[in-house]
Amino acid sequence: MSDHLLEIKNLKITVATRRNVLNLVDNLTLAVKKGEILGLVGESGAGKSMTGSAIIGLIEKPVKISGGEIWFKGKRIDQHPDEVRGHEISMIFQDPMMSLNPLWRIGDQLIEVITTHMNISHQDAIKKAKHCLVEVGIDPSRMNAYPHTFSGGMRQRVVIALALAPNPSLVIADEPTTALDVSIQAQILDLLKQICKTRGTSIILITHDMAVISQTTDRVCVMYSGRLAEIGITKEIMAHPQHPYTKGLVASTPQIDASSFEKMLYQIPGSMPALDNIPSGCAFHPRCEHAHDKCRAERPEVLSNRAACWLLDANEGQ
Amino acid sequence: MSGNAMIRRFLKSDFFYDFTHAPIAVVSFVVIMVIVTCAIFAGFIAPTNPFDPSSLELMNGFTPPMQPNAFTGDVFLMGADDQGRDLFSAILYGLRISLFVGVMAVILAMVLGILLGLTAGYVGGWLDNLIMRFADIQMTFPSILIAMLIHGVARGILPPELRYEMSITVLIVAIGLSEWVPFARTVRGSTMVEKEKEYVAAAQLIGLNRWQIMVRHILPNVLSPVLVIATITFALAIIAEATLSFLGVGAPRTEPSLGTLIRIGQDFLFSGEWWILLFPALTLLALALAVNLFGDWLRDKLNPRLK
Amino acid sequence: MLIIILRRLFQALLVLLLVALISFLIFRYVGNPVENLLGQEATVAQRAALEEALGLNDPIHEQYVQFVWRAIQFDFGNSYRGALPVADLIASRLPATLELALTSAIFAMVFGVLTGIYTAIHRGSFLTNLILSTSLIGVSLPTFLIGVLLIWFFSVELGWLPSFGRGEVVDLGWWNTGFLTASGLKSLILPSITLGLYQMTLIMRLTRAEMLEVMRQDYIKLARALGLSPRQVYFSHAIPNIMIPVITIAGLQLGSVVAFAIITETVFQWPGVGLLFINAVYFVDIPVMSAYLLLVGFVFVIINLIVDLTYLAIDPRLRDSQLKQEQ
Amino acid sequence: MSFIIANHLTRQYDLSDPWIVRMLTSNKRKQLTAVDDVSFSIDKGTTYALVGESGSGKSTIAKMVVGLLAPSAGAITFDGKMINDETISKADRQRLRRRIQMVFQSPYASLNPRWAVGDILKEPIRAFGLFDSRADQDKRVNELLDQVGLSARDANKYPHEFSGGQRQRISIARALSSQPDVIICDEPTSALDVSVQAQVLNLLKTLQKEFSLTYLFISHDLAVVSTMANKIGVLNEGKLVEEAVPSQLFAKPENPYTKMLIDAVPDFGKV
Repeated sequence: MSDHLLEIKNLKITVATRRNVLNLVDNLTLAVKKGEILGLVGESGAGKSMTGSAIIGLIEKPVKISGGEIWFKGKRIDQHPDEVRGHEISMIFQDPMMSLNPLWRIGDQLIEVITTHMNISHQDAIKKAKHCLVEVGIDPSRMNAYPHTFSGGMRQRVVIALALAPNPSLVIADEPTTALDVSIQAQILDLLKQICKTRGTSIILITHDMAVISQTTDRVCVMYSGRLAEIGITKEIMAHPQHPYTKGLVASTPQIDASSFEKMLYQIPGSMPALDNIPSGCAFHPRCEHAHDKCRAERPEVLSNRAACWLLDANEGQ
Repeated sequence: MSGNAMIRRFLKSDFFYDFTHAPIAVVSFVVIMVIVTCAIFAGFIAPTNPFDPSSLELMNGFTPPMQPNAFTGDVFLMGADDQGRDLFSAILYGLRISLFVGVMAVILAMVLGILLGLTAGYVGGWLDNLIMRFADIQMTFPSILIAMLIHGVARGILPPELRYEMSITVLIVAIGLSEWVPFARTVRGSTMVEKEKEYVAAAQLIGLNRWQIMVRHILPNVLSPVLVIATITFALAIIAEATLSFLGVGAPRTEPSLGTLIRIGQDFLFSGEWWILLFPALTLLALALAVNLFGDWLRDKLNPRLK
Repeated sequence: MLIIILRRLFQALLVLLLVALISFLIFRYVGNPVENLLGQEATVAQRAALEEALGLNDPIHEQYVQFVWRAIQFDFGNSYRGALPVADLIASRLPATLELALTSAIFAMVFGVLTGIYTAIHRGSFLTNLILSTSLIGVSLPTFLIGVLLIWFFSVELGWLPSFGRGEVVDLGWWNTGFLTASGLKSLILPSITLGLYQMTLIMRLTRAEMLEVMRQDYIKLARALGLSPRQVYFSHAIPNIMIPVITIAGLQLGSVVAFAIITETVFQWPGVGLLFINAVYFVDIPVMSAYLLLVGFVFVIINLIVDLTYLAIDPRLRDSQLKQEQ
Repeated sequence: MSFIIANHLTRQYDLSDPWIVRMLTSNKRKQLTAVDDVSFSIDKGTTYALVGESGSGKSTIAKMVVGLLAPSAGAITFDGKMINDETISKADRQRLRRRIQMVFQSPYASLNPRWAVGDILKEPIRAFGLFDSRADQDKRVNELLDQVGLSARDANKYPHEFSGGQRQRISIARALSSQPDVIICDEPTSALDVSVQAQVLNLLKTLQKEFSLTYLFISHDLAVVSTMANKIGVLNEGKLVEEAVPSQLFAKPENPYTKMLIDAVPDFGKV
């Protein structure tokens, strides 16, 4: 187990509304290895961002972690996230236009983060800050510039530099390219891959885009209605998805394909269940064409270390 | 939709659920209702008619609450003022005037504010600039000053014999005109947000004109903040009425509003007749506080971000 | 940056001219200067002569220009009562109002911002709820009633503080101040609290709302995700970002303190311009009313200019005139 | 035969400072050209897609085609008639409007939250005077709901009771309610989840066949466009840099910008 940097065991995140308690994340178990990019993919309401916030301890009332454990480098951190936040685990967010304090020079924002987490002199902090900017591809002479003078893509680079400054071993990237144009998205994803490779930093990439996942991540975890649907090596999952939901996701993602406009896209019927109305048994069963009685009655476990689906059970039995 | 269905819908709504589960909201709502009912039925509840000079017995002047008067033996629940007027009755009748002025002033401010705000926000351009610059300037002058100015101007224009008769109308106009700005600003702000939304573009696509879009599509969507402001402005208007009456430019002494009663009471506070000030003041506080609490709850409810 | 300042100055000028127009219209049409100056027994010829002398027969826009020109030279005509020059009346009473307004403005600003930030940071705590509910009682009581109650408690019952007037005043020639004597300072306490309380509540609520709004921003989320301490998050990231809206509204509120002083001055018999105005309204003394209006407009414009300059100091985005093109 | 022709379409925005500031600083007038001399034509019953990143001017073109925005220069012809013609009569303009409708990007902002779905769908029917009696209007609403895969009961519900995908269906039903010939689809699925996106795209295709609709499809997503369009125009900073049928565009992009755009699209095949 030593190659596991982060382990989440049976994580449960709930929010109490006035009428009932909703499960945002329900019994999620997964692990992140050292130096890998793990994709967390799912549609809106799948609980992927919540999971990210839970790891870094940014869950706020009325949402709370009501069960499970989070272990980081052999230490349990769900009770004391402050000890690792920023220093060991860092996070970047979706909208780079809003992520930087508009009143501060970017250099000062970097230096603040560096001096907070590292016991070094101001001079060294400046050096370190410049180094970080170079690493993300920004001219260090722009240390004294204010955020509003940067474009969206450049701001996301600054945010990445901020996250990397204290040399964390895990960065959680929550939809880091969703607000950006495709051409910029490609650059930012390349930057993340490069950081993972050169620094050995593990990255959790949260996204709704299967294509981004397939191009960027080593392993992927597919979530549905706050639950784990399927987890495994990205290439294998893309080529041979086991869970019907993953299959549907892969098949319904449009591809550049000159001939495809003659055909209909594959479509998953229905829509994601509302949080206060999650179906019994497997949450996906009303939208699944293979669903049988057991799917309606019992919640599937993760089978073959891969997918939470009773169909796998049937396949194994054969 | 039929009225019944609307009511059922309302009873099932989150809004109603939250209301019944917020003790402060319920209590303040009940307090407002009780006060309003008392004011409306003052004629049945009040033991005397305080506006009728012939019913006043000067001997009853300064009778403390719940103590028989030394000369006449009359007992007053809340005491009597210098004229021998029953304070309890005076407060009930005074409430009527205060509430009437408050409601009418809010309606005036609201209509004016919605009209100007909607136009400024939707039409934009120089009209928007003109309206909002004017609002900016007016905002700098506290509403009391504006109201006094309007009052002063009205006194200058109206012939002296009409001043007295028109005093309530002048109060309403003065307070109403001084409180339209918050309505206009809010409505303009929401209108500018709403008009960029695509349902407005969809309405333009089917050839609706400006006014149809403003009234049918945008107006219903900018009303909920107006409700909050109306509530808070109502409290402000009652306080403004009291203040103006206190300053001597409001309701006349013969038909006193709450503010006039407090003004009378202030003269006697330092000589020991505390009840003449205290009871009207407490009534005013209870009413304004209840309205403010309800408005506060309403704001949190309709704008959950500010919780 | 220069452009912004110039533009602001230009707007300020427009505002002043507009206020001047309103006060001119009141001056010209509401009162009847001739009747007021001559009384009702004057002959037609006398009236005509005075109308001519006052320029009342000139075209209206020329009269307006004349009015503005005289106002620039601090000539607001004579008060109908006592026939003293309005400018002298106001000048003799302005120090009292300005000292009162300044004291209560500082009081309102300091306590308003502090409690606003406190109640936003410690959401739901006992003290927060106490402050918030007390403030609601504060806005539900008319200012004059608060003044009356303060007098009753601190002056009548306890006898600690004077109940009216400015106390001893030191005359500095062009200014008379109550700041320099013990009785002057003591006299300031109750009126300043009375005047500042309402503004304080408004500033507190605004600060709190802005603070809560800023705390929802992504850059605060990022600052927390980067492991900065709550102290750093609040003081170096959140609070600077609420300063612009807070200064804007606070500035406007403080501007209105001068005008709001009317009520407080009445309650405490404070010899300022507010009391002058109140009496002007009673006696329909139009020149005083219109001059007072101009004065309040002028204070507003000055405060607005200061507020705008503070923006530039706080927000780098506004210092860059290129910004607008980018967004 | 070209159904819609856009001829040298240009749209400029005036970003100049007010004149007084220009006088003081001797700055020149500034113009932002959002759409720069764009020409294209769409055949009846086909889908023409405009692709571009943010700021490419694609939404501005959409607005000009439906007549929400007037071009600074150039013209749009629809079925032989000029759109944005100031001289045409009110009745003619209304007739034109009926034939060109639009589906918007945001499933949340495009439906008036205070209106029941039935009323939302009836508004165009009434505005264009399509059915006079209430009964006929109700019947038409049910028919529309059925066409987009919703049920007749949904007419009494309000937009907030629907999911994003369902709202987009309502939006499509509203566009269909005036029986148009052309529908402008402005990023109709970019706010939707993938699984729902597929449903909406398929629905658009089905409806196109059924009613021989002509689509102008605006999108930033080349992958989505490739599944929808007969012809694709690539926009960059207001200019139409390349126009081709999909097979040609994806196989042999000629313009370097197009090439860069295609390369940047993440793709399962490139793992």
